[in-house]
Formats: sequence, C-alpha cells, structure tokens
Amino acid sequence: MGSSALVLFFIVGVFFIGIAVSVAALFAPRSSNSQKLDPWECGIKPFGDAWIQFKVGYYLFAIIYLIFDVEVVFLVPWAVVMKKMGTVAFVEALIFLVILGIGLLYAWNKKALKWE
Amino acid sequence: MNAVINYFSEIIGGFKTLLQGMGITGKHFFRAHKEIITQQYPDNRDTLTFEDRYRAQVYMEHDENNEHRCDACQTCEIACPNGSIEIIFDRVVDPETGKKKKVLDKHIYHLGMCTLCNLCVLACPTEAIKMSHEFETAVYDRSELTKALNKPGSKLKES
Amino acid sequence: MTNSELQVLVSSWMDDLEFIDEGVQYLTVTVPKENLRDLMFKLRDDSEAAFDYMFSLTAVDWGKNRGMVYHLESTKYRHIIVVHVNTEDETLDTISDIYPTAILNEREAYDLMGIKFTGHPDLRRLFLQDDWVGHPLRKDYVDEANMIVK
Amino acid sequence: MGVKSDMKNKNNQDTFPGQVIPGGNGGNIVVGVLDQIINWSRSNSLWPLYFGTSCCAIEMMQTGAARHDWSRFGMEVARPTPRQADVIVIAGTITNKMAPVLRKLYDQMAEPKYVVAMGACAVSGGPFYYNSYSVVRGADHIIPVDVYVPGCPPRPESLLDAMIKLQEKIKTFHNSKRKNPIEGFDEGKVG
Amino acid sequence: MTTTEIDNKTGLVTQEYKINMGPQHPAAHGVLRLVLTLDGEIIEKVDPDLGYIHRGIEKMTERDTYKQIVHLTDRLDYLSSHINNEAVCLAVENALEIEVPDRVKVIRTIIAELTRLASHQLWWGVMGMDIGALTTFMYAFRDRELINDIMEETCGTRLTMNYNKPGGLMFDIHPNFQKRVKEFIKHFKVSLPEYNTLLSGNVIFKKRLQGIGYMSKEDAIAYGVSGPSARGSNISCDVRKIHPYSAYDRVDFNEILMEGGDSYDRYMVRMKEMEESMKIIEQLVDNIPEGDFETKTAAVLKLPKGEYYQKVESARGEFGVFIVSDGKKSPYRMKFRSPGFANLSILDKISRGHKIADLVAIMSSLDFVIPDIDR
Amino acid sequence: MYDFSKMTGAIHDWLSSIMPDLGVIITEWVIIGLIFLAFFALLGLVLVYAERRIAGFFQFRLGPNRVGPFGMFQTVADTVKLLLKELVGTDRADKFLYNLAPFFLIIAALMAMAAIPYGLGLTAYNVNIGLFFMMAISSIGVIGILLAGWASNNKYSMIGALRSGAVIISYELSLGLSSVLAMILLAGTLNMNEIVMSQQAGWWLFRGHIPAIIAFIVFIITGTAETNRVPFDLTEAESELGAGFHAEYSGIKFAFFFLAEFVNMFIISAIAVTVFLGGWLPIHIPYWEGFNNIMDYIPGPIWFMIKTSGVIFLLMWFRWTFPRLRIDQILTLEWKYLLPISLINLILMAFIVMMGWVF
Repeated sequence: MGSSALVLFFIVGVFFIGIAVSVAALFAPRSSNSQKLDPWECGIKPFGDAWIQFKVGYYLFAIIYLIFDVEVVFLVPWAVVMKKMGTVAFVEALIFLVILGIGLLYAWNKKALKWE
Repeated sequence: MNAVINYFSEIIGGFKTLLQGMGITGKHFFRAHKEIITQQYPDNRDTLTFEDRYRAQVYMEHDENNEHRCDACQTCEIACPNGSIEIIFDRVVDPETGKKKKVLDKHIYHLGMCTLCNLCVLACPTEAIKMSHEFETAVYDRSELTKALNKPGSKLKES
Repeated sequence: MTNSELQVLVSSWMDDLEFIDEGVQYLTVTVPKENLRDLMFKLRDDSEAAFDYMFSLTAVDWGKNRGMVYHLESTKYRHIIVVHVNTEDETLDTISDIYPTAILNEREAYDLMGIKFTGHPDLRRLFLQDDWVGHPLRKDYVDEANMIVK
Repeated sequence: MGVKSDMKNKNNQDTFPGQVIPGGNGGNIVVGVLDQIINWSRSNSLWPLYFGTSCCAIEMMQTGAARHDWSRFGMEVARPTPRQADVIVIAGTITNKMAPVLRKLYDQMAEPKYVVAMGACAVSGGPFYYNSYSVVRGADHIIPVDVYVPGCPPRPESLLDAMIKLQEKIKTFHNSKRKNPIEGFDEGKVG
Repeated sequence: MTTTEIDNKTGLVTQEYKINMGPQHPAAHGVLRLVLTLDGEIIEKVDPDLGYIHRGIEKMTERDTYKQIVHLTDRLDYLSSHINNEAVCLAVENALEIEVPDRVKVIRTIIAELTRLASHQLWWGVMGMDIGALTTFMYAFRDRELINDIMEETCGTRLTMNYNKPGGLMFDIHPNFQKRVKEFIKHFKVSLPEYNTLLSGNVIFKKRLQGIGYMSKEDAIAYGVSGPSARGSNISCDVRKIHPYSAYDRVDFNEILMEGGDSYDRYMVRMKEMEESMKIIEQLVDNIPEGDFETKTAAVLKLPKGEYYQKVESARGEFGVFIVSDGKKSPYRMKFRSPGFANLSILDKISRGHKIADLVAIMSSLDFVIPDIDR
Repeated sequence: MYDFSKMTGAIHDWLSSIMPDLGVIITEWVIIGLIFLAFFALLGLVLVYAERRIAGFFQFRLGPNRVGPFGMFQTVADTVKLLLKELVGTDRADKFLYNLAPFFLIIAALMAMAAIPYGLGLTAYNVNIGLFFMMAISSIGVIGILLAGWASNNKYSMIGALRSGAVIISYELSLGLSSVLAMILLAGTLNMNEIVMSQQAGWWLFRGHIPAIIAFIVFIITGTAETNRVPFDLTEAESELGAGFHAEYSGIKFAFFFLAEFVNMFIISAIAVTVFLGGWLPIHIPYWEGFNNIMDYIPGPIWFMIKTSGVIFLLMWFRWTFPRLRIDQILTLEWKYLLPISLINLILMAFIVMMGWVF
C-alpha cells in the first residue's frame, strides 16, 4: 500500500477513539455535584488557574535543539549515500560535524546547557 | 585532559552501578519460581494459621453447657481505653446469702471501635474473655460490628 | 555542669528568677514574662551555658494562668534546663527568632492553648481549621458538637 | 463547606453506633447476562486511590506488598488521582479537617465508585471516639461506605477479605436500576 | 495571589503560583499538606499546613489512666510504636520509682531495635519509590514481613503492638523468639547489601540526592532537628548514647555520623544504622537474663505531683514524653515531643531553590510520619 | 523465507476478480484497518498484562492471576471497566484540546505501526523513507501529551506537559542523530525492509563494531525517554506530580494514554529490532548450518515478535530497577553525555564505513 495507508490509519484511529468514547458517554453511569468539575489538586480547591506565564527552564535548550534538528535533517541524505560516495562525503560531513560539535562545546562553555 | 578522563570514568562508573542494580533485580527475576513469597489468601484459608497470641477480636468462652465465666464485674469495661465494651447486667438477689449480685445480661462489644490493645483480657479476673483469631470480619453494615459476646441463654458457670 | 553550678550561673544573670525544687527532674526555673527573651538570649549565647538545642516547648494551662515550659539542652555540655514562664493575659514574647524551632511550636501553642506570641512572624492556626472556635487544650474547653466525653 | 456542618449536626444526633447509611445497591441475587459481564469487569478491576492517613495505610501497603499481593485481584494499579480510581480504601483516621477533602475526592471520582472503610478509626472513630475534639466518628458520616473492616489495623488478610466481599457485592448490582449511592446521603436517607 | 516578576536573564515575565501538595498525594507520606509557592519548577516557599490527622491525643490523655495512655502512643508514630510505648512506660516508671527487671529492659531493647529496623526498611522502600524506583518497596516489605511475624508471635499484633505496660511487658517473649530473631538477622545480613547495591550505589539515585537539601549543623540544632536527619549533619544526638535507657548502656554500638548534611548523607546514616541495630540485637538476643517479665503494679497508677520528662530515640529522632502530674490517676497535661515536628520545621529552609522532584527527595530523607507530627 | 507479498498479492488479485476497483480498495482498507486495530488493541492488552506479571516476578510476587487462567483476562476486565466508566474532566479545561489529545497519541502510534516490517512483504506502508517517517511520526505523540497536560488546566498536568516538552527537545536528537543515523550509514538506505534485508549476513549490532553497540545503547536510553518510561517518566512522575499530564482524564480517555504508552514501547522496540537486531530475520549462528536451516523454518513475523519481546523485556527491566531522573539531569544527560557521544560515534561509524571495515 502506498501513502493512502496514512489516510486509512488516520480514519481507523479516529473511528477507534470515537466509538470508544461514545460508548463510554452513552452507557457509563453519571453523576454530578458541585465539586466534581474542579481540577484535582490533592483534594483541596486549587489556587487560581493553571494557565499562567510559566517559567520553563529549557528555553535555551529549545533554541539549540532547533539548530541541531535542522542540521540532522541535512545529515540523513548524506548517511544514505555515504557508502557509495566514500572519502569525499566523509570529509565533508566531518567538517560539518566538527562545526556542529564546536557549536555544542561553545554552548556548553557559555553555560547554556545548564537548566535554570 | 583530566576533565576528559573524569568525564569518561564517570560514564563508565555510572554504567557499572546501573548494571549492578539490574543484576540484583535480574537475579530475583530469574529465581522468581523459588523466591515468590505470595500467600494466595482466599485459596489458602484452610491452611492459614496465625501465631497463638494473635489478636483479631474479643470473644467469650462458652463451654458445652453454654456457660461462661463472666460475672459482670465490669473490670474490662473500666480497663478499656476507648469504651468498646459495655456490660449490661441485672442485680439478682442470691437466695442463699441474701446479697444482691450482678448477673450478666449482655456483654456488648463494639468491634468497630476496638483497638485490640488486650487491656480488657489482661484485666479480666475470671478469664472470661479472650482474643480469637477470627479475622474475616468485614461487613456491609456497620451495626453488625456491635456484638453481644455472651450467647443467648448462656449463664454463669458455677465454680 | 551540674545542676547546682548551673543554678548559680543562671541566678547570677538576673534577680527575679524562681527555682522549683520539688517534683522535678531537671533544674527548673520560672522566669517573669518580661525577662523571658533576656534569659533565652543569655542561655543560648553564654559560653558556659550554651543551651543551643531547644527540644521541647509545652503550653500548659495551669488553671489560674497559662504558661509555656521550655526544655533546653546543650549539645556541647549535655546539661538540661527547664524554663517556666506564665502569663495572665495570654500574651507572651516570641522566642522564635532565638530558637527557630519555636516557629511551628508557638503556632501549635497558639492553636491549641490560645497563647498569643507577640512578634511571631506568622501566627496562624496550625492544626485546626481557621474557623475553629476555642482552644481545645485549655482545661475549660467544651465542645459538644465535636467531643463526646466518656 | 456544607459537609462540615452536616457532620456536626449528625454527631449531635448520634448515639453509638450511630446512624448507619449503607452504601446502597447490591443485594440482588439474579442479574442479567449483560449485568454479569459488566459486574465481572468492574469487580475484577478495582483500582484503589492512593489514600492512607495513618497506621492502616501501612497495612494497606503491606497488602499490596509481596506477601499478600493484592495485584492477584488486579488491584495493584493504585491511582493518585480520583478520576481514575474505582475504590477509596479509607485507611486511617478521618479528622474534621480531612473530612471535606475526603468528600471532595469522593465527589471527584468517576462513577462507579466504591468505598471501603478500613480500621477502627474509619469505621467508627475507634480509639478516638470519645474525648477527641477533632475526629469524625466513622467515615460513613461523610461518604457512603460499602464495606467495613474493623481491626486496628486489620491484618492484610482482613483487608483482602473485605475486598472480596466488595467484589461479591458488585457482582449483584443491577446496572439498569442502579442508584447513585450519594443521592439523599446528605439528607440522611438510607440508600 | 500571584506576583509577577521580571526574569532578568530572558526578559520574560513569569508568574509565581501556588500549588497544593497533599493531603492526598503519593509523596505526602500520609496527609501532609504543603502549600508550595513555585516559579516554574523552582520552589520559592514551602508552607506546611498540618492538622489533617490531628486527633487531639494530648487532650485525650488527660482523661485516660496511665495504663490506657500507652495504647494511644502506638498511633502517634506507628512505625516506632514500641519505642513510643517504652517512653511512656519509662516516664511512669521513673516517676513511681519502679525498678523493672533486667529481662524486661533487654527485651524492650531488642524489640525497640526490631521496630527501628522495620521502620527504616519501610522508609527505604518508600524512599526508593519516591525517587522512582518501584521495586525497592517490595524488597523492603519482604523483609519487613519477617519482623512483623516476630512481632505477631510475641506481641500479638503486627504493627501497633502495645507490648509495654508501666512496670514491664504484657507477655513474656514467645519461646521461638530468639530463634526467629536470629533467623531474621541472618536473612537481613544478606538483604542489606542488596539494598545498597540496588539503590545506594546507583548513579541516578546518588545524583538525585547528593547536594540536595543541605542542612548546616547550626541550623539543624537551632531548628531542633534530631535523629538520623541530624546525624547526617554531624550532630551527635543519639539519645541511646547520651542519656541511655533500658539496656542501651550495656551494648556496644556506634553512633553513625556523617559530615555532608545533604539528603544522601541522611540516607546513608539510616542505612548504616540498620547495621548497628542488627549489632545491638545480636549482642542481646542470646543474653536475655532470666527473670520476671513484669513488676506488679497497682491497678490504678497515680503519679506523684510534679513534672516528668523522658526522652528516647525513636526511628525518626528524639521522642519525648512530658508529663505534668497533679497526683491524680490521669496526667494533668501530657505532651509528646515528636521528632517529626521539629524535622518538618526546617523543611522550608532547606528546600528553597530546589525543584519539585528534590522536595520529594528531601521529604523522604527527613522521613516523616504525619500522625507523629500532628498528634 | 516466505514472502508475504505473494499472499497479499493473491488476495488482491482474487478481490479484483470479483468486484470493481473501488470495491477492492474499500474492502482492502476495511480488512487492513480491522487487522491493525485488532492487533493494536491486542498488543495493548498483552503488554499491560505482561508488564504486570513481569513486575510481579521482579518483586517476589505473582501479579494478576485470578481472572481467567493465569490472570490472562485481567486486562480485558480492566478495559471493559474503563470503557464503562464515567468520563469526567474539569469544567475549566480547554474542551477542544482536552478531547483532541488522545487522538494525537493513538493516531501517531497507529501510523507508526503501519511502517513497521513485521515480515517479508508484511508492511502496510512500505516507503523508501520508512525510518525517517518513523522518527517523525513517533515525536507527534508527545504533542498529544503536551496538549493533554496543558488543556487539563491542572497545575500538576501543566508541569508534566512542560516536562514532556523538555524531553522531546532533547531526546529526538540522539535518537535520530546517533543511533539511527549511524545505522543508516551502515545500511545505506532508509527503507525499513531494505534495512532488514541488508542484515542477512549478520545483525548490524554485531557487524558494526563498537560504534554500533554504542549506538544501540544510546538508542535504548533515548527510546526509553521517548516512551516516557522509568527512569524518564517525568511527565507522569507519580511521586511528584500525582498522575502528571493525564491527571484529569478518566475512563476510556485515560485508557488511551495507558495504551499509547505501551504501544509506543512496542514501536521503539520494533525500530530497535529492525535496525540493530535483524528485524524478522531468523537467528543464524555462523558455521552451524543445521541449526540455521531449522531456524529458517520459523516464520519471520514470529522472529520479529520474539526479538521485540526481548527488547520490551529490557525496557521493563529498566522500569523495575531504576530510580527516576530529575528534569535538569535529563537535559544534562542528553546534552552533555549522549549528544557528544553520538556525534563522535557518528564520525567513527562514518570512518568505519568509509574504510569498508564492516564484515
């Protein structure tokens, strides 16, 4: 099967969840009370909302990740043809990887790889 | 250079401790058939035994004539730290001596409150109450946990 | 240091201390509430006393007045002193800045005995709900709703 | 905080052993095939909530541990959140301050839900029935309890016995006639 | 309720927020409620809210007789229930000047050490679970069951034994007691090294604990921290050594001290304490003197007027019983100095600036039992 | 070696002979859809059951053994119960995203399963960039986790979700870079089936010298992280966050997360098997001709499942042994250890390939 398989599996997944959820929604017992719809926070009424300006400690990581991930995409075609191309490809990729590695070392040295 | 050596020795050392840990769990996994200690409770009920002193609930000993030894002296009621025992008694005039004497009507025992501290059993002067091994006490209705320990129609054993 | 030596040392600091002799295990001293903080500072900082470890704080309702009983030990010399302080009007000076262990303990004393510690950074109820009425460890506490007396 | 005031009133009326409101449902001998399947799955998959307040929690952990191993019944999947749990094993004393929390947790659980009161404190307040100013005298003043297991703490076998009794109770539910156990509970109606 | 602050480094505005940890939470060790103020995952403030298991035991003791009080102390720190019992009994015995037979002292010591072992085992298992290693729990409970069996055989129940009474013990030891204790020691000598290999040496575990929750010696003393938690900060505070009671003056054992003051040191103190406990038991178990298991006491004990304090070393630290007696059959005021309460008071100080995961580790390393804190 | 494409081809021919083209396509879709759905659900059930039993054996206990023979219907009971459990959530949640999150996880897992080669000619979606596709699709699942955690409006879920963000931005790199890229160097193709076929002379794990072994170790570590299992289960970290990102999900919606975790574990193991352990090829030991011939009689899919179970067992073994890492340690592990090692490893591997030192 070609890429139509993706469409198929998308449909299958939607049906799977849809049917299961509707069975549960139709046949499961229900009850309602004033406390039920509060978010669970260890049995106490939560303080305020959870949607706040949240400090994620990995902002810098995310940027470095972005750089690396794009570079990795470039490496995939290289890896496929490496066997055939031989030394030329190796040296070229080596330069590329060394630059990447230096970038990583630079970030490391700049303490960008520290979770805060 | 030292930093590099440290870096790699740290990795290798760390790896070693991880493998050691896996060795311990792995050892127990592959010896599981010998080491499993699970007692399959409802299936082993017939063979399940407890130590002699194990305390599960208070009971009153009755002999074959349906006689017990409780003379309603209320010592256990006083000894009980949390009021699990209530003794209901009648005062009966002893025909021989003419004195009023307590006769046990109901020895009420709230199993739902009992902490099995054993103070009542120790306090009992006549060894009328004892601790039993009857541990399957779960009920659907809390009122069933309040029991009369003396059986209906039972009376004091003459000694 | 033995108890008698300790007694001499402590009584040399201030005048209006009362030593209790009967029915006590350790050297026990009663201090007027105005001098409590002075005494505590001395007990902690004096190099011979060096009571750095406060291991117990107990609020006691003595009937006519209420008070705290502090148990102190020196981790260096291992001698123990007991300090009593009483109050008629339910207020005492906090010692939570001298002995940080008192922060929670004084909240407990406030909660259960109703002694108010002036200068305490955060005097709230600790164990009971905020809307609880009364202070249960007092001798005259009655609560018919929550307490069944045997 | 309606819960707390309710409780206070109840304690006032109470004379031991207190007004008992059983958990409701169950007790039907004959159930249909579909009911049987549903009950079979529900009774064999009781996931407890992580809820232990004091000594009984240790015995509950002991029940989950290797010697007694309640995973044999499929109960080892203890869930920290009430949304995913099926049964609260009230292991330990419930104080007046804890009562609204317990009620909230129970309310937040997804239907169907069951409650086991484990140990003297949860059954009746136990050693803290008299003279204590802050203990709820029985968890059934707060939420409907299905099975009570006395003991202080009950040994693991007793808890397993209680769980088996709960399974038996679930197996007699009529799902079409099912009634929510909390309905009318606050008003003191027997379910 | 949330305050905003400018994060200088990135220039982004982040909000502090508050979150409830507990009373119903897997790491709450019962029903401890901590109100955490967080910035991202970093802890800014820990505000313990206690009382979810406050049962008023101190008030209850004012209406009970001394013999009845003993069983209430089981429910304080249920993991060292025997040691709590012992403290009350020792206080009453001291007050009444009852001399208990040697046999009682030795048996009390052995059972106290068994209790300590059981408590530390449970702590180890739960600590592993808090850090995320799920199997430790089962390993610990396998060995704990053996202690529970010994307890059941001799004391009659598994957890809250109520084996002590003022003046002695409730029963004599079971004839099998010595044999089974020795079997247990033999078994545990094999298991304990396994514990160490599985968890103590594990690189992840070490990284999770080392340098986390540093408690300086001065802070620990000032906050009244005691027990293994304090000994991790190099404070010599073992009541068994300093104010020996029962049979501790006749046994040879080391007080474990660690220099670091971080969570890992507190952890290692407990691990090594288990070895010491085994050492104490081994010394005593073959040398239980013959004699009576109780001294006859009056049916109702009345303590002379005065104040009595008794401290013992429970599994969590220094447990104290303070009795104010007015000469009646019930104490006028009874206070339990719980080790956990003092240990909890330092939690805020040592966990600031750490992450949520560290808080769980710190709490585990301080080994709380909440009913002990709330009383 | 039986080529399953013959069988599927025959079915296709037969169907074409009895109905029009559109009918054939629809019938085939239905058949394949049903087979995969059944396989998917069965896999979840079996893996959950296996995990619980294996956990039991690690811990001196039995695990579920009372429902059906050996407790085999335990997970069936759980599923039926979860299916008939009330769906509760909070009223504060972002309803749309809250309901959308399970779709991401399940559909991503299903699509990834489509590209796995279960046997010769037994791949639903045989594509020349198969491995690349797997990498891409398996990271979509994490978006489901992020959505679920954020949409729940529960602070614990929120923290869990953001942690999963940290994990995804780290471990994607090593997973793609080192392990897989290094093996692509060896195989010279991205097609999953061709990768398997290229290992007929021996598994890449053994033929690739030390770099292949390092790549395998890194792959297993990162794979565990990708599936959010101990020691990387930060997103649900029971002892810290309660249930983490799925704290507000109940009933069958929660079951989807549970299912997805286990299926993802299978997918990661399947990739490991395909790339490193020779996929559905039978075990061959050099110079043992008789043995090898016997092994050849066992069909490929069975080999595939055996090898996958082995890797899954390894992952379970980790789970029941290791403590959990902290969030910053997860990032440190990746950026300071795994990534540099992967880069060096990649260069080494390229060097080996260039010199033609592969046996």
